Amino acid sequence: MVETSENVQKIRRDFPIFSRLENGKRLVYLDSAATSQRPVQVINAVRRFYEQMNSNVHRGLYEMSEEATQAYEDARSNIASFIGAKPEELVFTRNATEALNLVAYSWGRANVREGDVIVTTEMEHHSNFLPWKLLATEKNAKLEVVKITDEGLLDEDSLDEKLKLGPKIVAFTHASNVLGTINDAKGIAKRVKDAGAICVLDGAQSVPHMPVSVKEIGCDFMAFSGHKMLGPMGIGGLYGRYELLEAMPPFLTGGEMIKEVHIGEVNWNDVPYKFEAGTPNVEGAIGLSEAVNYLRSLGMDWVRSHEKELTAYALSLMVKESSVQVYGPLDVEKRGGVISFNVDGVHAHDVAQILDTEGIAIRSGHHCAMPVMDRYGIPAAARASFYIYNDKEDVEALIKGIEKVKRVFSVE
Amino acid sequence: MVETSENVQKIRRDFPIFSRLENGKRLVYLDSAATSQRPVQVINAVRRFYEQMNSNVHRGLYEMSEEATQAYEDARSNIASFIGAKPEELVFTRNATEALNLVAYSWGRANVREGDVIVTTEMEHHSNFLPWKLLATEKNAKLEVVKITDEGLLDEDSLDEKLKLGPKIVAFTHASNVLGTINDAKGIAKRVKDAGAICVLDGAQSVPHMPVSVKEIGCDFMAFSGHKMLGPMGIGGLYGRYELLEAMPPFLTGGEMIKEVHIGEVNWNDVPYKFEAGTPNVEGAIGLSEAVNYLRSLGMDWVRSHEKELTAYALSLMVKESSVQVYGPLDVEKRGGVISFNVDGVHAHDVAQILDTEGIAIRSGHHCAMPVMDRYGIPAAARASFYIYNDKEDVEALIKGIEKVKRVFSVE
Amino acid sequence: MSDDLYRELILDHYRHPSNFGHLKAPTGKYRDSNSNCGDVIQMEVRVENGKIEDVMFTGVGCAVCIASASLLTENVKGKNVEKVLEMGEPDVLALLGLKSITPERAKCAMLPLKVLKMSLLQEQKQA
Amino acid sequence: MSDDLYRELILDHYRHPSNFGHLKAPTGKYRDSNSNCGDVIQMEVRVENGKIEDVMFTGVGCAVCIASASLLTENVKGKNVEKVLEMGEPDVLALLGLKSITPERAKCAMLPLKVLKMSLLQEQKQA
Ligand SMILES: Cc1ncc(COP(=O)(O)O)c(C=O)c1O
Ligand SMILES: Cc1ncc(COP(=O)(O)O)c(C=O)c1O
Repeated sequence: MVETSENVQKIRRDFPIFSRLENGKRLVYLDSAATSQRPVQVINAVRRFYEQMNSNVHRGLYEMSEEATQAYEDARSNIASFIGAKPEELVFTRNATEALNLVAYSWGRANVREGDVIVTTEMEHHSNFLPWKLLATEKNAKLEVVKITDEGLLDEDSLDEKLKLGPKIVAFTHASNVLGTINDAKGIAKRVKDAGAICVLDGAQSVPHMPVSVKEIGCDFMAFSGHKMLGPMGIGGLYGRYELLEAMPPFLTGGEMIKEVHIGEVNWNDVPYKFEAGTPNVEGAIGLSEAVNYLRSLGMDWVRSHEKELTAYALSLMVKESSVQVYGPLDVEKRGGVISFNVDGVHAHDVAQILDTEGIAIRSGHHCAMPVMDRYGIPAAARASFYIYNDKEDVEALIKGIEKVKRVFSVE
Repeated sequence: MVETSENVQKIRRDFPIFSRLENGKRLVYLDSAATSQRPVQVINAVRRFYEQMNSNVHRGLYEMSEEATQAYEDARSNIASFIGAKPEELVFTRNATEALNLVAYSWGRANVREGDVIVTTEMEHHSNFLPWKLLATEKNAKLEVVKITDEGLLDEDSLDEKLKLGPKIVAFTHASNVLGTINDAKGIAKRVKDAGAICVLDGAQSVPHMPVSVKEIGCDFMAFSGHKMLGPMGIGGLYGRYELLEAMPPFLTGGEMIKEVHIGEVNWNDVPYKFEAGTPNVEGAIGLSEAVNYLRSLGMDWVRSHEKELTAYALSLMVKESSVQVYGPLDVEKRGGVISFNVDGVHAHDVAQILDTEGIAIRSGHHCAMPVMDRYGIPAAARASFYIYNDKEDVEALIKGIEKVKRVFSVE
Repeated sequence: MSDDLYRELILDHYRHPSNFGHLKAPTGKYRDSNSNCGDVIQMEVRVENGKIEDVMFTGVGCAVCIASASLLTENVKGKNVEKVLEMGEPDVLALLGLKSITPERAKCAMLPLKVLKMSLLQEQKQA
Repeated sequence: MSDDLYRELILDHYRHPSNFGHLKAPTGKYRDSNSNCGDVIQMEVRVENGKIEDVMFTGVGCAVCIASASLLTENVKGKNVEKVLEMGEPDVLALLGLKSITPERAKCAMLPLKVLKMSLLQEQKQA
């Protein structure tokens, strides 16, 4: 306990944002599921790039451009190894959303035919729902949606039923950004593969928070975002199994992604460059690589267990409040550090706004997951989410903030 | 003359990169057409964002997130006004390449039919060529390519001929990244509109270097990249005429770009958010806005005239060398500060490599414009390009470097 | 500022909104939502001779949004359509008794007026 | 380092490459290019009994690329196919008389070996 808090104090010193006051109070940042904060190591890595070797990659023969290219490719290798992939299996994208769209556009358009089945789940972020919905509409394919249980777990029977339809693609999230639910990615991936489908994993909420290896999981594609894992905005990644990437048509076209273009004829570049059209976000990749180093130095096992501890503590306090509804599983083995809740008779916006007056930053709304909201029949929820720089004091501040909400709205 | 050089000295002090030594020599950076350098003002704006208000936009009610949202939207207004557009007509993209692909995927897929004609030119960067080629292939439409003259200008007769075919789309570059040619965007746009086509302008090489107003030009779409105009990598923009953006289907789908998603039904968000799926590159937009402020403080008229002066000086020296072939128009009224050349019997790589030993950074290769290379029957060219931080000394260093190339390869 | 938002006026109208429900014979009707927040408002109006004879709303939203809808419907009853189409953020803030509002919360406060205007425009189109 | 690249050996082979041209009856043939630089190399080989009987190349490229192709074709004539398939960057650098090379230039230097190997593999597939 004490040990943890000292660790967190040490970590916080690496994050300049925590010297900011929020509404005149110490910043209690409980919105890392939306975007994380950046440590000084990442900020400096980006600045160093600007100041020392800023130049375009892959095309320059001068020293500085060679350095930039090297740094960019080193970043790729480093980030790839962090998720258990080979460098050539990691395509840099803007964010998880673009990564998922890439799969839907490139693999999807090339492989899905009329009448085919695409499976996603009720638990998905819009980014892992809409690309499949559009693909299905365009191809006259069927979109099937796996149900979730009242507890907030994927419904096993519903999954089985959908797999029996012989789907082409099954897309599901590793960890839910609303319910916190952590799905058994490895187990599901195996069932998906056995059913003969391509398995697409949304790792946006898992890669930042626990050890994740695509090789171990056995998925075909995985998307993630840098800004949720201490990295810069504007950079994310798509893991794709090499054979699949090889066989796929390109998505965006332009500079960098071709070998030869003549007016009549085009030869695409090798994987992964085939999917990186135009000048990439080099500084973003370098910043994300530094973020990965930071996480590695903490150890992803520590990250997971630290968040588990905070989540357990928060849940134990929140379930005591009869006027507070908490969504998602209560067992911390099955969930990550994302807690969505509502206070009876108070809209989530108002919860967030009142917490802000106490310096506590949480999110409210539908969290880009309206199907989940529909499932629970609520228009919105407040959401607190934890990361490496949070501690029990933050949890206690949250609970006190909720008391204030109840006072203002005279909730019993 | 002297005035200019003092200006440049002052400008250079804002760019930390110029304290770098390249191969032990003062860095002579002549590769801004690939990517520009960043002034300390931009670097600091990005760092300030990280340190003071880093949070996700549009979804947070707490103070910091409101600040980030405000800064992001202020950046949009500022950059939009810089190109003569309204804020809601500016979609943030990763780069010019993504912007052009967005038009080809969204407007193109919705409007181009079998047998339609799409026009582009021999002068284009692959980013303004391949998206149209793919669209044409997919839709069984015809891709027609406007020729260029030996001098490196768009061939007026060829353009007329293509316009007579009644094209749906005409895509052309404002300024060539190989030949330096500046096209009369306004005049061509008028002819394109008169022919009933949609006019797509590639502003990647014009927006950084001269005053550009989409309203004045009258194009329907324009693409540009932040990293070529003192801004960060990973951020660029698409201008689109409001009515067109309104009517277009979305391109990438996911968070931020919808109003409501239920399993059966989706309502898209308003323009421009409809086209910005997922977490945007907020810090990139803020950095680019600062870059725009920097350019504005110099004045785009000054930027253009400064580069004109350098280009005229460089051309006057280079045409004297009989063993040096320069491509593109020689009249500086018709061209920007990009000079592609070859030294007889020496491959462009070797030119670049030898210049690097003198601390001079130029680019060599096909510059992602292979059709231009084909047009002149050359496999590659060396390219020097100027920007605000270059001066006559840099031009002289280039000429001296070329002398060394000739010595090493014993060129007469 | 934020604490201001939760004064009695707003809380009262949130807990007990006026004109909440449906109209018998609306001449115009419109529904819209705020992206990224889940506020949804529907307005139903009955216009006669260019005057708002009656107006009711339904929806879900935060205190600011619901209070704004409640106060707005009270305010516009009997008003000329033209007058209502001219209303803007200052008018809504005045109704709510607020001096200023942050951009995100402004979206909540302004949704009812936006939807009301659309319902009036629809009404006119049909007429 | 860069100045090293332009020593006489490389410049000589660039100006007067060996084995430049086409083979009469190639058993294997392959062409590839470096993205983003414009180097193109085509190799034509005649393999008999697992041995490279003859090899010629055509293409355009920088001094390093052309010299590498020239020195490589000289070196592999008469060699066993297996031996050639085992060659790598150190072998090419040794042929060029270079101790090290930057990654971008390595692509130029290695293109001929890459293309040669592909022409051999193609040969084997057909056999
Ligand atoms: C004329 C032109 N168009 C488009 C592009 C593509 O820009 P980006 O790589 O930033 O997408 C470039 C950049 O090289 C260019 O010069
Ligand atoms: C589960 C999940 N998937 C996908 C995304 C999309 O991430 P991004 O906005 O970075 O593309 C998010 C982010 O909110 C998420 O939580």
